[in-house]
This record gives sequence, structure tokens and C-alpha cells, in this order.
Amino acid sequence: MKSIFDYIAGIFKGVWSLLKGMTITGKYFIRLDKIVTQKYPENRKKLKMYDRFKGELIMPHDANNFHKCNGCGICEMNCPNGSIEVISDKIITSEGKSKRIIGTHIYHLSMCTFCGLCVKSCPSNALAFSQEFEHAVFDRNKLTKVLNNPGSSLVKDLAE
Amino acid sequence: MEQEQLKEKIVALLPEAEFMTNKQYLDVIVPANKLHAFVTSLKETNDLKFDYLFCLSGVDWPNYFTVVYHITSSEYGHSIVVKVKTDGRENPEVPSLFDIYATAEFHEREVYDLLGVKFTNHPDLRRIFLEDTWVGYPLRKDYKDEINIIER
Amino acid sequence: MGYQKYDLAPLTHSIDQFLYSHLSSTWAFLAEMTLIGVVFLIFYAVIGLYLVLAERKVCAFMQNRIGPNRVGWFGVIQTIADLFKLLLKELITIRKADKLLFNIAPFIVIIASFLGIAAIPFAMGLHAIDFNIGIFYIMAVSSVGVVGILIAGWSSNNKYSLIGAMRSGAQIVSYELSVGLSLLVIVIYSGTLQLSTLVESQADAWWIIKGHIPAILAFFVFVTAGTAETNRGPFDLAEAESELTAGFHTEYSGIKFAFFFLAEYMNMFLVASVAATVFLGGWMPLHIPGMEGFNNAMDFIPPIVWYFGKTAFVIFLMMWIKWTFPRLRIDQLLNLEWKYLLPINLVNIVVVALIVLMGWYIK
Amino acid sequence: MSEEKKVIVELDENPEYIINMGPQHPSTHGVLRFEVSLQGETVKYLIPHCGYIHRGIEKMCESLTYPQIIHLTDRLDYLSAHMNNEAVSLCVEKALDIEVPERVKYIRSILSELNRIASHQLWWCAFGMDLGGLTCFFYGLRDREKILDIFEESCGSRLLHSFVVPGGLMHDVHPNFKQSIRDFIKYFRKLLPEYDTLLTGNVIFQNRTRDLGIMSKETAINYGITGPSGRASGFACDVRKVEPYSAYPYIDFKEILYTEGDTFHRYKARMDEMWESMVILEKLLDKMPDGNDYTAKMKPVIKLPEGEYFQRVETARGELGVYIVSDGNKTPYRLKLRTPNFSNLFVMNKLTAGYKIADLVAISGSLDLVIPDIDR
Repeated sequence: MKSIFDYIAGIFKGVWSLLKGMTITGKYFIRLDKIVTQKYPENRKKLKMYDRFKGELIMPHDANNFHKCNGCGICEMNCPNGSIEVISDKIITSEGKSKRIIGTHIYHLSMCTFCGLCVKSCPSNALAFSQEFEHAVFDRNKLTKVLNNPGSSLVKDLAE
Repeated sequence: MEQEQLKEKIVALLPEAEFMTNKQYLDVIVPANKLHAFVTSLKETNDLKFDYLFCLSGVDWPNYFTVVYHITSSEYGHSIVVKVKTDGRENPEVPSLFDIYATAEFHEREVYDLLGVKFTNHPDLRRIFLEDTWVGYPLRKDYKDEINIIER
Repeated sequence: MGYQKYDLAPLTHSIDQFLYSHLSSTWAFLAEMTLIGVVFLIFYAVIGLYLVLAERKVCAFMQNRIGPNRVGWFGVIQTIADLFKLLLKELITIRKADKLLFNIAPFIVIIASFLGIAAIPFAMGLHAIDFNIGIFYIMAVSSVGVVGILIAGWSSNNKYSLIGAMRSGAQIVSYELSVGLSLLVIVIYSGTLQLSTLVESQADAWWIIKGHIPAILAFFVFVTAGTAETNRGPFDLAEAESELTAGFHTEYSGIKFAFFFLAEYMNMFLVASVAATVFLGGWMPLHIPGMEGFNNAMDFIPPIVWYFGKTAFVIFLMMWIKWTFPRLRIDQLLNLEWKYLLPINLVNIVVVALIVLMGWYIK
Repeated sequence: MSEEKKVIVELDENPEYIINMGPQHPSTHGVLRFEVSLQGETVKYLIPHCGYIHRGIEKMCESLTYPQIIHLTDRLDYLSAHMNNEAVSLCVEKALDIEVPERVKYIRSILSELNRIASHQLWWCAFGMDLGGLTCFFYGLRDREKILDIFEESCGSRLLHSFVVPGGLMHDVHPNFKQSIRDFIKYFRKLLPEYDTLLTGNVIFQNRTRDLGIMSKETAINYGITGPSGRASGFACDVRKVEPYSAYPYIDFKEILYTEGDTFHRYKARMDEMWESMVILEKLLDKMPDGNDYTAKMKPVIKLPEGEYFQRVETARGELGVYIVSDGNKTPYRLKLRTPNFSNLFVMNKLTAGYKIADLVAISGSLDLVIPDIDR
């Protein structure tokens, strides 16, 4: 007799647990305000990344096209994947000393793991991460970027 | 248990064991032929009970390999490092501990795969990560792969 | 009765007479058959596609998502676009597969679900064929589908497919019993197997109300067993994508895959239709005995709306179940049938027989 | 045509019904292959094959400096990236005898616990999905997003943070750090009971997981099963208790232990760990000192003194051991990573033999395998 009772009790308990589960999905079915989906390309205007978001490596230039990179190559040394190549030039300053300046600062976005060691290790704070996150391009070559703008120069030169 | 006490107990078990000082764990260097018996006694001695092998690694030294066993006791919480040196680099052989610690079977396969240390008596000594046709042992210092490894 | 003003029989009869008066009897017969076939084909395709969309929307809302919303307004032509995509896809033929059976299986599955629709009364006077054994016929043809699934699993020459097909075989054959027995409850109540008279018999109140506890029990058993028979979650062991990748249709591609996919949804529609017709009164409006004003108001809503409303309710119930529960294991699935549903059904039938004999139901 | 007929004959000669689950299979959660021999639906034996995404991280580490290694450890168990970073950093600090500021310890532990919750949430999603409850997947991911936002706000990345460096942290945490975590705890405390209603209490789920794949304590210790899977069998292997590190010695918390060791209790252990992690988080947040020191003084080039160093850390899946052999250079001579999933994987054969193929999926889901952690 007890087994029959257990059998029936088991059915009711099981069905009750199932109904409780259905209340959760049923609740969200009618709560349309709980929808979390974001419509991505449409909300591009509103979409704001966090300040520290590591999008891609950039070299900030000021309004007069000056940057802070002196071409020391520490970022290249610190990069674990070899995604930074610094090609520096030698120039002769007005005082007759030879001086190293940055020629091209090449950044391979395709190899970057966004560890942030280059930004952290840069002694002159010349590098930063941008908030750009749409990296898709049709040509792989476009992922290799030159960070210093053409015609730009070191900000210290202005002071001299 | 303090390292000193542990040391005494181990000397009683294996008089020829060499010790190395280490801030963290007690290092014991054991000859390869005594390893299996020594570890068995480590596990089965009542007040030692080293029953949990939490790391098994192989190290490639210029003239020999060492296989390093990090063993701890789940009951008492004391740990020990057992090291075995192989006889040269040509045909390194170490007895397998698969019958003492089940997890050793797979960690030994890994060491065999990447360093080429052969574990005698191992029931299933196959490569674990690389395919069976792979030539060479990648974690050895003298492993050369001109295509895939870029020297820095 | 007020609902009779929406009787569609004169319309269908006039079409019939029009054809027969203008054509010879053979050609008229053929033309009529073709007409019905084309109507059903379009109906089938539209219902199947929009059920897929409905399922995607329902599950999306349950999961805090929006669901399809790119193709057309609110995604309304998403599934039609999907169909075109599937039509354009390559039909991959499997080497070492049994070619004849491999190609024939999707057709068996889809024809089985197609046949069942013929007997469903959609509205007053709107049914292709009014069998006097309608329920029996639907059960018979819908169980042909399992043959297609078994053939598909066997002929794919894939181990996953075979396991899926065998699971499906065990499952459908056993759940057939529960489906039949739970329908039998209403058959005992109404004393008829003919779907049109079954609907007429619910003019005063639906069977789920008139038949009280046994009918309600039978309704839930039918929905459970029907869900299992259509291979839908939580009984989707034949597909079980986390275990068998895609089960019996792992190797199918393109439109053949779409056939299996559509057949699943049409089977769901069929089960929901039968549940709506047998338990919830089909196209019959909601009538409460003794409330004439209310009944007359209800009669203003056309029967076809009632029919689709009830079917949609049952379909929603099945979707709700699918998107809430985890999947059963094969032995638990069979336990559920043989240890729970079948004994409950058998007891239920004995009780119903007693109730009908003593007249303890609302007449 | 004749060729086809021949094949059918050949099939009969092989009595074993072997199916390959993987390398691409929905329930292996990555490129792992189980060679499963079946008898009907029942598993006769199972052979795991790994190595499909072996990247040779240990070999790569031998040519990288210690700060550079950090970003590789992210890619072991990508769901507990923070703990992996912490393990290597702690090992280097131990070797250099550096005491990191108190505040850094707290931040590290807070982030660890957050990462543990995030990892368990994702596991819950995947486990629900393995059992066929697809809705679980979206609820879990919905709540995990909140944690990822906290990570993004402070660390700059959502999944692979590389936030811990030897000697401290990459940079200071965001000013909103404490408040956003408190908000999250408030939010998640309300939603975690829903997980239980949806899945844990469900009769189908209970039947699918109870008394399934029972692992005894001896087996767990013998196979080195750590983490919640081991603790569900009664193996008290929580490194946070055994060898406390970072800020764990400063606070008091409960170690989740069960003795049953079946799939359901492995599930329960993780669910309880989420609750416990929230308690730990609150305690840590209360005690966390103010200030803005986020790193100890470090030399620009880190050279470890000659010797061998070992550090154990409790990740979301078990015990991660980092074994560094240094020869005094700026790169390690040998770096061994004892990853929890590698040990956890190989108990599969023992647990699944004799169960159904659907149980295999449930058991492998309950062990919470992350494949890059196995393959390294």
C-alpha cells in the first residue's frame, strides 16, 4: 500500500517541480522589459566602451601632429609575440649630435594579444589603447598598421 | 610535520636518499632503481601517507633528465618533492608509478611525449599530445624545428 | 445555433458543383483533387514555416532575447529566407550510404505528416475528407513517420544516426499506446470516432469541461505523449544534439534536411490540432450551458479563429515545455511511458467507462 | 556498386561499435575526442584522446621573460584566466622574496572569486545545455555578462585579463570597483535561486544526475581530481585552505565538501561554491584597505635566483601548480604547468563505464573540462 502511495506522491512531486520550472520561463516570456539583447549596428551611436578597454594600440598625436615616442624600442622588446616593430632613424641635430628618432612604428594587430605590456613599459607614455573594437577588414595586410602619423615629430623637439 | 622530522623519517626509509634544501618543500633525490619501493613506502607508511601526487614533471638538464614528483598527504597536509635522475640522455629510463598513483599514468605519458623519458612497466606508453609519427621530443633543449620555432 | 452562420459547406459544395457542371466527371474529380492538393501544400508550407518562426520567437522571449528581427519586419520572412537558403544548398550524397533508402526517407516522413492533416476539420464544413474513423486514421498515418526516421538513420551509414533512429523507434512505438488510449477516453465519452460529429458533440461544452477529471488527465497525457511522438524536447532523444550531434538526420543537407525539419513542426501542428479538436472542441466556440447571451457573443467569432486559437494554445504549451526542461534519458523515457503514462491511462479508461455507464458527466 | 556491398560485409566482422565523440562534438566543449565503445546504448570503455590544440605553452615560456609569460597563462583555462595569471605571479614573487602590498592581495583575491563565479556560471550554462535544457544557457550568460563588465571596467578585457603581473597589478582598479561588485552581489543573490528552480529541483534533472558516475574519495585522490569535482567526493583539496595565498589567510570561509561524489553533488558543489564565493567577496570587500598602491617595487628586468619554485593556486576547476626551474636568467629554464583539467579528464573512463551514452555527456559536463587547459 505504501508503495502505491509513494508512486502517486512521486508523480505529484515531479509534476510540481516541473511546473515550478515552467513558471521561470513563463515569467520571462511575458517580461519583455527583461530582454538583454542589444541590436548591435543600430546602437553603435550609444555604444560606449569602458575607458580602459583594450581595443587596439595607438600612438596619440596632439593637434600639431606631435607624439611622444622617441623610438627607444622598449615596447618591441617587451612584446611577447613580436607584434611591434620599431624602425628608428638617425638624424643629426642642429648641435651636431647624432640622435635617434622614430622612423616607423609598425604594429601587427593580427598578432597582438592585448596583454598591455607595451603600454605599461613605455617610458615616455607614448602608447595607449583605443576604444576601437571593430577590427574586421577584408585584407589581412590592413592589419599591419603604422602608428606614427606621416610628418609627425617628437613633442620634445618643439620645446628645443 | 616539519621538514626536519620528515627528513628523519625518510632517512629511516631510504638511507641513501640525498636531500636538497628548499624553502618550500623537502627535496629528496632517489636513485631510479629504488624509486618504486620508496614511493610505495611513502604512501603506505602510517604517519606519512603521501597519497596525492599533484605534479609530475620532467626537466631536461645538459647531461641527464630529472623527473620530479610533487607528492602531498591529503590527510596530514605535508608535502615532499621526490627527484629521480636518469642515467644520461641517450636512453633515459625511470620506473613507472602508475600502480601507486593512477594519475601518474597520464602525467608519465606526457613526460614521455614531450621529453622522451621512458617509464618502464608503464601499461600504455604512447604519445599523449602529439601524433604517434612525430619525430623528436619537443621540450628537450636540443629540439630543432626550423619552421615552427622562431628563435628570439 | 449561432455558429452555423459561418458554415463553409455551401461554399465547398458550390465549388464542387461548379467543377462537375463544367467538366466531365473524371476531369472534375481530378481537378478537385489537384485543387485540394495545392491548397494543402501551400497551407502546409506556410504553417510549417511560420511554426518555425513562432518557435524561435517563443524560445527567444523565454530566454531574454528578441529572436529573429532582421529579415522583414520583426523577422516575419526569416524562415522563408531560410527555406530559400536550404533550397539552394548542395544535396550531399554520402558515399557507402544506401542511396535509395537515403533519398526516400525524408519523403516518407513528410508524407506521413501530410496525410494526417487531411482529416482535420478546420472549421465548420472545412475539411478535406470526413472519415467515420477520423481519429483512427490520423493515428494510423502519423505513425508511418517512424518508418521514415528508422530508414533515414539506417541508410545514412553513420553510427550516430543509427543510435538516434533506434531510440526514435523505441520511443514512438511505445508512446503510440498512450496517444491512442488518451484519445480513447474522449471516444468513450462521445461514442464516435468521426471528427466532425466529435466536434458537434461539444456544442454545449468542450469535452475537457464536460469530462472533468479523466478528460483533463487524458489531455495532459496526450500532450506529453504527443510531444514525445513528434520527437520534440524534452523527448528529443532521436536528435539529442548534445549527445548524437543531430541524430537521425546528421547526414542530411539542403532540402532533405528541411523536409525533416518541416515534418517535425507539422507533426507538432497535427498533435496540437488533434488535441484541440478532441479535447478543446475544435472549431466549436466556447459555450457555457445556461448562459445564452455569452454563447451568442462567442458565436460571433468565426470557427476558424477558434480552431487556430486553440491549436496555437496547445502548440505554445508544447514549446513552453520544450524550452524549460532538460532532456530525458532513453531508459527514463521508456519508464515514463510504461510505468507512469500507460497505467494512468488504463486506470483512466476504466474510470471513464464507469462514469459513462453511470452518466456522471455533464450532458 | 560491388564496392559498396563489400563494405557491408566488412562491418559485420567488427563486433565493436565504436563511435568517436569529437574532435568536433557539441558536448566535449572543444576539440577533445572520446573514443567510445558501445554495447547498445551502454558505454563499454572510453579512451580520451587529447592534443588537438596543444600549443606548446611550456616550450614557449622557456623563451619568454616572466612578465611575458603571464599572457600565455591566460590561454590555459581561459575561464579562470585571472587565477592562472595569479599563479605565475605568485610563484615569481615567492622566488624573489617580494611581499606585495596588502591591498594588491585583496584585489587579487576579489578578482579570483569573481572569476570563479563567472566560470561556474558558464559551466552551469554548458551543463544545462548538455542535458538538453537550452534555456539555462542564456540565463547563465546573461548574469555572467555583469561580471565581465566589472572585469572590463577594471582590467580592460573581458576574458583574458593579463591583469596580474609579477609584483602586483597591471594598473590600479577602477574607482567604481567596490560598488560595482556590491551591486553585482545584490543582483546575483536574487537570481541564483532561479537557477535552482529551473534546473536543480527539476525531477528530470534529478533523475539524470543522481547516483550517476560515483567517484569515491580514494579514486579522487588517486587520480588527482581537484576542484569542486574532487570536493564533491570528500577530498578536501581546496588550496585556499591547504596552502593559503593572497588574501585568503585573512578571512574565514567554508570549504564546500560533499561525500556522495555523484554527478549531482559535483553540480551541487559548484552551485554552493557560487554562494560561498559571494560571501567571500563581501568579507574581502569589507576588509580591503583603501589607498592606491597597486604594485611592489620591481626591477625592470626580472631575474629569478637559481632554484626551483612551486606555487599552487585554486582555479575554478581545481588545483593549478606552477613549477619554475630557474637558472638565474630572465627566462625560466623549465616551466611546468600542472593544470587541473589534465588530471580530471582521465578519470572519465572509470566513471562512465557501464553507463548510457547520455550519462557520458552528463558526467563529462559535471567534470567541467576546459580543453585548452588539458592540451596547454
